[in-house]
Amino acid sequence: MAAVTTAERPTITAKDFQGPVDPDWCPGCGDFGVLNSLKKTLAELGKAPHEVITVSGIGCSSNLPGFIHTYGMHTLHGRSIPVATGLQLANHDLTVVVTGGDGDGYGIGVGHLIHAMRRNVNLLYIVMNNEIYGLTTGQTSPTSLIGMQTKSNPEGNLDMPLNPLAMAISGGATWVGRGFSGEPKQLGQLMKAGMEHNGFSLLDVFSPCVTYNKDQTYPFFKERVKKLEDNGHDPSDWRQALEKAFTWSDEEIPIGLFFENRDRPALHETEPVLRKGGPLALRPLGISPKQGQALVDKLM
Amino acid sequence: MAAVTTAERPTITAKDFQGPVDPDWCPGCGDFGVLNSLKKTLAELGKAPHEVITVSGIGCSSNLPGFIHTYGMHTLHGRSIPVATGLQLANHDLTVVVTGGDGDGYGIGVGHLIHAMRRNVNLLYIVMNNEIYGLTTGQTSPTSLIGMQTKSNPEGNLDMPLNPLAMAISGGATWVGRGFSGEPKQLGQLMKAGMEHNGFSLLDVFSPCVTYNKDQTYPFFKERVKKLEDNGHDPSDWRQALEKAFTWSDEEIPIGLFFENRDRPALHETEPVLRKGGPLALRPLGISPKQGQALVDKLM
Amino acid sequence: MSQFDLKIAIGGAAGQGIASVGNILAWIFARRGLHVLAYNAYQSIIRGGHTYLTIRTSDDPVTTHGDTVDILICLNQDTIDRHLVNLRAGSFVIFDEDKIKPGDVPDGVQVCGLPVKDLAKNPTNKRLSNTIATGAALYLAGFDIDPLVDSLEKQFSRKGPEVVAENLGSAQAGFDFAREHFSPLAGEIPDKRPGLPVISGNDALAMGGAAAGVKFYCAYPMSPATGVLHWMARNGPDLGIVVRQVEDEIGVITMAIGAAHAGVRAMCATSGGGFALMTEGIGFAAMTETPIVVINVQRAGPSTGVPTKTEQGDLWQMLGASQGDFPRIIVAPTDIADCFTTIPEIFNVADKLQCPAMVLTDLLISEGTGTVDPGVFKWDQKIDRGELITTSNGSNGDGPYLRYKITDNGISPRAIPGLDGYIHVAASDEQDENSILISDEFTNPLKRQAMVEKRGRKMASAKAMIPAPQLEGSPDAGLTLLGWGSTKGVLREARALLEADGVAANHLQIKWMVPLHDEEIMAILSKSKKVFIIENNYSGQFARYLRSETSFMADGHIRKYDGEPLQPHHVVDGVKELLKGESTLYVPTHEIMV
Amino acid sequence: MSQFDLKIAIGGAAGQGIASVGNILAWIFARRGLHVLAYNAYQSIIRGGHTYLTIRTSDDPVTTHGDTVDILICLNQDTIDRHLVNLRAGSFVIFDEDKIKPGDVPDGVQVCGLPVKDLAKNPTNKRLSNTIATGAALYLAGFDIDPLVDSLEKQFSRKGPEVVAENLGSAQAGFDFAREHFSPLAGEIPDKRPGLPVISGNDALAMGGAAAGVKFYCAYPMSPATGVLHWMARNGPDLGIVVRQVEDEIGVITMAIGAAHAGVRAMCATSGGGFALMTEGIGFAAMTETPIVVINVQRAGPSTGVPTKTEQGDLWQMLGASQGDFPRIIVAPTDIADCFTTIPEIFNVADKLQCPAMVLTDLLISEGTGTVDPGVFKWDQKIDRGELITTSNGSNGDGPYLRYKITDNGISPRAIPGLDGYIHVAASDEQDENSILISDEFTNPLKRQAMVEKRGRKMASAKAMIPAPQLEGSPDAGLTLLGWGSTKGVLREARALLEADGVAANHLQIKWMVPLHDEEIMAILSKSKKVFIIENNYSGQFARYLRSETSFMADGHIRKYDGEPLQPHHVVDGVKELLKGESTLYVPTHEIMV
Ligand SMILES: Cc1ncc(C[n+]2csc(CCOP(=O)(O)OP(=O)(O)O)c2C)c(N)n1
Ligand SMILES: Cc1ncc(C[n+]2csc(CCOP(=O)(O)OP(=O)(O)O)c2C)c(N)n1
Ligand code: SF4
Ligand code: SF4
Ligand SMILES: [Mg+2]
Ligand SMILES: [Mg+2]
Repeated sequence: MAAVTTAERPTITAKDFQGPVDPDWCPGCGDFGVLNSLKKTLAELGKAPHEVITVSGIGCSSNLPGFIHTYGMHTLHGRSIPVATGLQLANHDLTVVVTGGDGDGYGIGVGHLIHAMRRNVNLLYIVMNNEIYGLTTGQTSPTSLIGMQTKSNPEGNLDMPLNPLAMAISGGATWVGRGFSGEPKQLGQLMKAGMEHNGFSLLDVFSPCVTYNKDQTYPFFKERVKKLEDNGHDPSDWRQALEKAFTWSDEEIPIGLFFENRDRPALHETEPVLRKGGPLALRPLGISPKQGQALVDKLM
Repeated sequence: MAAVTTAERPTITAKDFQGPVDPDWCPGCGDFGVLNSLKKTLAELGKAPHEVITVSGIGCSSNLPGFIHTYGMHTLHGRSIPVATGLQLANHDLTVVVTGGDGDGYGIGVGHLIHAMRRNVNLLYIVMNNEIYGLTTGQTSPTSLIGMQTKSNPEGNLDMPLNPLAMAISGGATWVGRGFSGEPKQLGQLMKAGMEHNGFSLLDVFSPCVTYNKDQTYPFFKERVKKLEDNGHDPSDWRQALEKAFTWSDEEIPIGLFFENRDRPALHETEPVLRKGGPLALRPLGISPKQGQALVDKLM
Repeated sequence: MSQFDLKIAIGGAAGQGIASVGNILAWIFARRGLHVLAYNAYQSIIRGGHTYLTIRTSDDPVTTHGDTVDILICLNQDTIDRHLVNLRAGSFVIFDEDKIKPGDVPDGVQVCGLPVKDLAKNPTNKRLSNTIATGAALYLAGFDIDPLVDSLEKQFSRKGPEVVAENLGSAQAGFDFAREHFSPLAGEIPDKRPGLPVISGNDALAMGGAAAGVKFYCAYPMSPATGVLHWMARNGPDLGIVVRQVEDEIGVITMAIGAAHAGVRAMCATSGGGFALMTEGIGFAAMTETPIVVINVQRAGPSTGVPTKTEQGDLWQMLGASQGDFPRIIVAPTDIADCFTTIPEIFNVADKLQCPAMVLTDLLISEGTGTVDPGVFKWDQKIDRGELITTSNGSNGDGPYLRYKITDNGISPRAIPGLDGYIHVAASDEQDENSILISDEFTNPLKRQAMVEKRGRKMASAKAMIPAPQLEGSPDAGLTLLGWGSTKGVLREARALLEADGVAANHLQIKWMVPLHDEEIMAILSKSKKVFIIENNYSGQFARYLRSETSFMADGHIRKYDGEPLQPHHVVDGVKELLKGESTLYVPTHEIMV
Repeated sequence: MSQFDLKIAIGGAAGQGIASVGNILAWIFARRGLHVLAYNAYQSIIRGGHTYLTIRTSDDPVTTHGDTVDILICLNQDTIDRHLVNLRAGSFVIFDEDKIKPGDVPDGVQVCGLPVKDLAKNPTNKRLSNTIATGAALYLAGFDIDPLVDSLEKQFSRKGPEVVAENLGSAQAGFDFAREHFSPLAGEIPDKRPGLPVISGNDALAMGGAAAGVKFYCAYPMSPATGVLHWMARNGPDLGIVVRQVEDEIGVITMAIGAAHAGVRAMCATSGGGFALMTEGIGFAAMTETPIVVINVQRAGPSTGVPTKTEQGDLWQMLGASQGDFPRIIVAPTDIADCFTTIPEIFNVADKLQCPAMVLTDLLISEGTGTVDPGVFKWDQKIDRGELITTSNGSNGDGPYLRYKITDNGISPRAIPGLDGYIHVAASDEQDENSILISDEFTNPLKRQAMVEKRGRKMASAKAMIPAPQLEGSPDAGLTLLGWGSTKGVLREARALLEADGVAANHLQIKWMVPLHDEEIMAILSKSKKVFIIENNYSGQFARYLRSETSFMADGHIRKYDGEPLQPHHVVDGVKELLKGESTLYVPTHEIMV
């Protein structure tokens, strides 16, 4: 990989991240806003497309890697996080952005998420949370509210919704934010901060499904979201962050940076093999005959 | 199932729950204390052995159903919770007690746990938390502390431990407690309260592995545990509960009932088919020709 | 073959209302007592892309969507660009001439451009163009307008009289325009009233579950199996079926096993990827001897593959699901009606053998929609739960209850939890007759061997529980078309076409895959000079499996793995090609660009 | 067969230090340059129960733990009760006569009760009884005490001189007691110094990984595969191998795939139940064309089964893992040394074919321990990464980079992420050459067909990459013993025993399961009048698979599925029984109660 310093680089714009095909999302889908903000943010950070890899699961939102010009891995439903962990540990020079949906990340994939947060893998995880399963045409998701009627719950959902921010903050994530695709400026700022954070960053994004979710719509959020930064929230205050994570009312649904812990090193900085030396993927293969002989000697 | 009222019953004692074989746990294993308390508690509650089913995953702790005289299901590693959910919904007259280990429940099985708590399935889940994988001879578990040396981490564990109580309290569990197998009286009281609670009860138990965990030993806990009830803790106070869940120091590791919410109905009380009528397993099979014809008519 | 055989195709983008045009037509045909089959070639996209629905109707049962199209309705330019070339002389193409240009028209195809702007009764309602086209199509097909009027009234009545009026007026305008410019397709349309029910394979599976006495259904959404969940969610509460959406497929199967262990009949459905996650659970059900029915609706793999396309690519996954040797049942329903019938059948086998039972179907019949003989829907099914103990005798008379009692046929009486006198533990570990583990302290090779054999013996009685496959056509035809599962219809039609072309053939379709009636099958095949195996996959999964059981090697293979189903002419062409003896494999090329 | 062939068994409860006695003996034998093989029949229990370790040593390579025992060391009453009956005349039984009563002693067995209380140099150290027994055993085996002294000094030196002294004294006391009361086994003990390395199959797999250039190893603990994780965790940091314990097996395989996609060689190991959870990931690797090596160390199933017992029961799980058709490699190493050798071999194949590759081994050889020829450990392995692009050319010269380029051999150059000029997306959905999905908007049956065929073509070159199986013994023997994987040693020894009994046989052992050298195998088998297939499972998984590929039906089968490995006499007895022609299946009974 040629070492190009930022100074020598041609200026990078959002256009450089223009994907090979236009998104096939429904017109008006919240995911467009996320994609646009992501392209802008990467350009702002001066990343070259080949330095970035977007990793996703399966779902409408998880189709994102196909719509952006970066490396990409479009994995299995619910498995983006372990795949991205393997990628990041094998090449910690890459900027790893994981994108997916609420079903993918908080439903089938929630076990991996819990453990990845504990490990503080250095990546930004953007969850396009539309409180519904979009791609499978509208079933209850783990973030669907109680009473919501969907194809899998025509009589209304009975299960308490999962609170991803509270889960992350109490589960040890070192960076936790929430955006809204109807607030692109703040969304971009959050993406930027999340990518700059050294460790696991969870960015939950209200990204309305205009086709299947008739409850949590753009107007629903427009009326309710309040920016944390407008209300003097201190993201280093863990208790306050948790308090805000539980705030959900017709008057206020907070968005912004909830919590940040800058003190914990990322996994690749503590892992014995990775803490010294460059990306694993670029190291020479195999072990030396001397090392090998030492292993055999131990067997005698 | 013959309806026997408690009055007619012969007195039940812990002996009635004596299992067919003696536990093959290592002498001194914390799990003995859990088993004894469980047998006593069931007797105290006047349960007849056939009214109870113990469900487990795989692990030393998960061998418990083989050592107690109740119905039992010894399932797959990490899958006790969904199996128990199916059992409970299919027969909500059964007393369902799930027993397992920290690896089983907080590692491979944590996704199911998160979702079961949201659903408020009526069962008591006892996790014998020894901060280690016992049955597989001593690897790091999700509750192993940072720096702990195990066979899978000879250089010391790098991952932040999972905090099961905080996860449960912030994740919507309606009853959350922690016991210690070295405090059998309180442990019994907690089991009783957990079984009496109508909804999902998570009881984390410090149950030392005397063979593989040389860090979190009996003396380690004996010196540190403090009973919540001795310090005026109010389990209905959600914030205080969370505060206590994060308390872990050489001076205080709290045990007792952390949190309880009596207001939420259990899943079988809201589920449309179950909220009226007896256990599903005892209802007649099939649908009536009239119902069937109505379904066919809809297709014309 | 029947006299009356009409094929209509409708193409457009997702979100343009194609399904609704298809539903109206299907309802009209079915109400007249005609048989209908519809197949939708769609994409994993909510709006846009290309969707192509084929609907075929006849007075004879329709078993495939056929080879040709009589009337093509194009809702966008893309459709006409893709499909016009495949039309043959005498057929019609219908489209909105204000928006769509037909380009080169094959000889003899009648071009029916509709001046939609002029014909639409309300210019702001874009969907009226579909109604106009439907009216025109109906005229061209030789129908009168009345059933369309009924259908539109039914469909739009809750939207108010204005909407009804503008739809009726537009339908009439389309109908009249066609009448003024064209003469309809020749031939009398039979009237076979009363009507027939129309259903999808997924709905039939779900209804079969209701008939079988399923009381617990749980699932995680996955195309093309989601329809079963939707039916269950809609109807479960009324029918006393608990329906739960679970967090993943591992949770699904283990929850279903828990419910089954408690004594209810439990079912779940998924597709290949979800089934992969369930495989550990299949072994768990086998070891605890819990009867459970799992449906795998196959789609084109590997991995996420092509989620909206069909394939028969999961047979080996089902054969090999989970570690170790254990009894399992695998059945592949052969058409939509059979989806219903199979479920009560397999539940009885599963209950009697106390083992996991799997239904292997595919997108073709699960998402296909068609009429079925109403007699198929039997609600007084024989429910045989085998040796199930559901009432307590206070305490078990003859000594201690042995859950895994070693018996001659391998079947041990199964008591549900909650009964006095039958306490036992069901474990995923190897256990003794009395359900004490022999994996830990009490390992014992002799007991272990006995338990493996006990479970294995259950399969000995399995074959007698299910019917052997039956040959269709003359045993002396000399050539056998051999298929399995969903391809029954296409092979049946291909055989008829071949015979019309002077190629004699008979046809054997396998439904019960495990156990396989190897002897009966070999007795049939040994009478044929040539056997061709036709399947919807790349590697010949059935051919390989059949060979593993019988050593049988077919003389030729027709395999298709492009995501689209086999059409009759693919088989006919393949058979003729293979008969030349130059190769043993024929892979048809799908001509329709969907 | 060799002159010197000594078999010692040690039995007791878990936690009594059996492994440590075994290790001392193995070290002593190996240091003398003798070959050693040890097999531990243990239970899934940390303390208590019954553990029975067999250790065999010879100047010839030892490939099975044999049929008989020369010296039985009993650490508890249970052991003598179980195993004394199986001793034959001339053998010794050693035990603490203060605690253990021998009961009925078979004729000719020499009873060596040790007065441990008197002989122990420190009455509070309970483990000294093991040391005393080891001393006695060594005398009876015909060794002198020196190597035991060395070994004990080495083992106890860090516990201080007192512990060393009491161990040495006790060992000497045991040795002397035996000398005073018994004459040792006859025969000269060869001296073949320098010594040989002793290793378990699991450690050999891990070391093979290091030699192959594995840089990322992740796993979830599962018996009997955990040893690989432990070796990696111990040695990884020094060798530059990142080792991660993951939350479950789904995380394991997907994490390994992520790392492999980034460009490192990644490996993981599990057992059947964990592999079941990995199957969806296998298909994902296939679709993204990511090379990955997954080891399945089989144990007795189904389900949790008997975690500490061996079986060859997962072949069909591996064959059928994941939905759809795709290229896969499956290899079954044939002995401990082969565990090492196989890993670099299969990584080269996986890298060249860009597909999932699976190693199918079992508890027998993975947890078995033995000496191997030190020449096996090659550290200058040829590492062939196939068409892998790891450096950037700034921008890809000849047009856009096509990750899934359609080529004649199906192999498309693979660029690792991070390179300028090679941007692409690897998807689990079906994709076009340029990695744009054809599962959504751009579905296209022709492209789909082409991609399936492209992947499928990779298998065409696979066979040439791996060696065909070789027959051992005379091609004209008339009888072939056919086995696969771990049973090589026992079949080899059985063949020798049969020949000694006048039954001529040759032996074919299959290592590479997929692809299978069907033609080469059939060429060999067609020369035999009779072929018997021997495997460690109930249903004849290999026999069925071989038949699916070749139509071949063996003349007889020997199958064992009680959790314990086949012993040579089981095969010998089975062959003789089958040769009578009265039945085609022989199931040996395991005589040793472990
Ligand atoms: C193992 C498995 N199970 C189920 C599916 C089907 N599936 C695809 S996407 C999806 C849910 C999508 O919901 P979400 O993650 O919220 O994404 P959205 O479409 O709403 O953006 C499901 C269930 C699958 N692909 N794989
Ligand atoms: C799918 C699967 N993976 C791995 C295992 C192996 N395994 C058995 S128990 C266990 C961990 C036990 O740890 P824990 O749950 O904490 O129980 P403990 O033994 O400590 O009581 C593991 C990894 C398994 N049985 N199944
Ligand atoms: S279905 Fe919903 S989530 Fe999917 S693309 Fe359409 S609007 Fe977006
Ligand atoms: S290994 Fe640990 S957890 Fe298991 S029985 Fe022994 S002490 Fe208990
Ligand atoms: Mg969603
Ligand atoms: Mg544990």
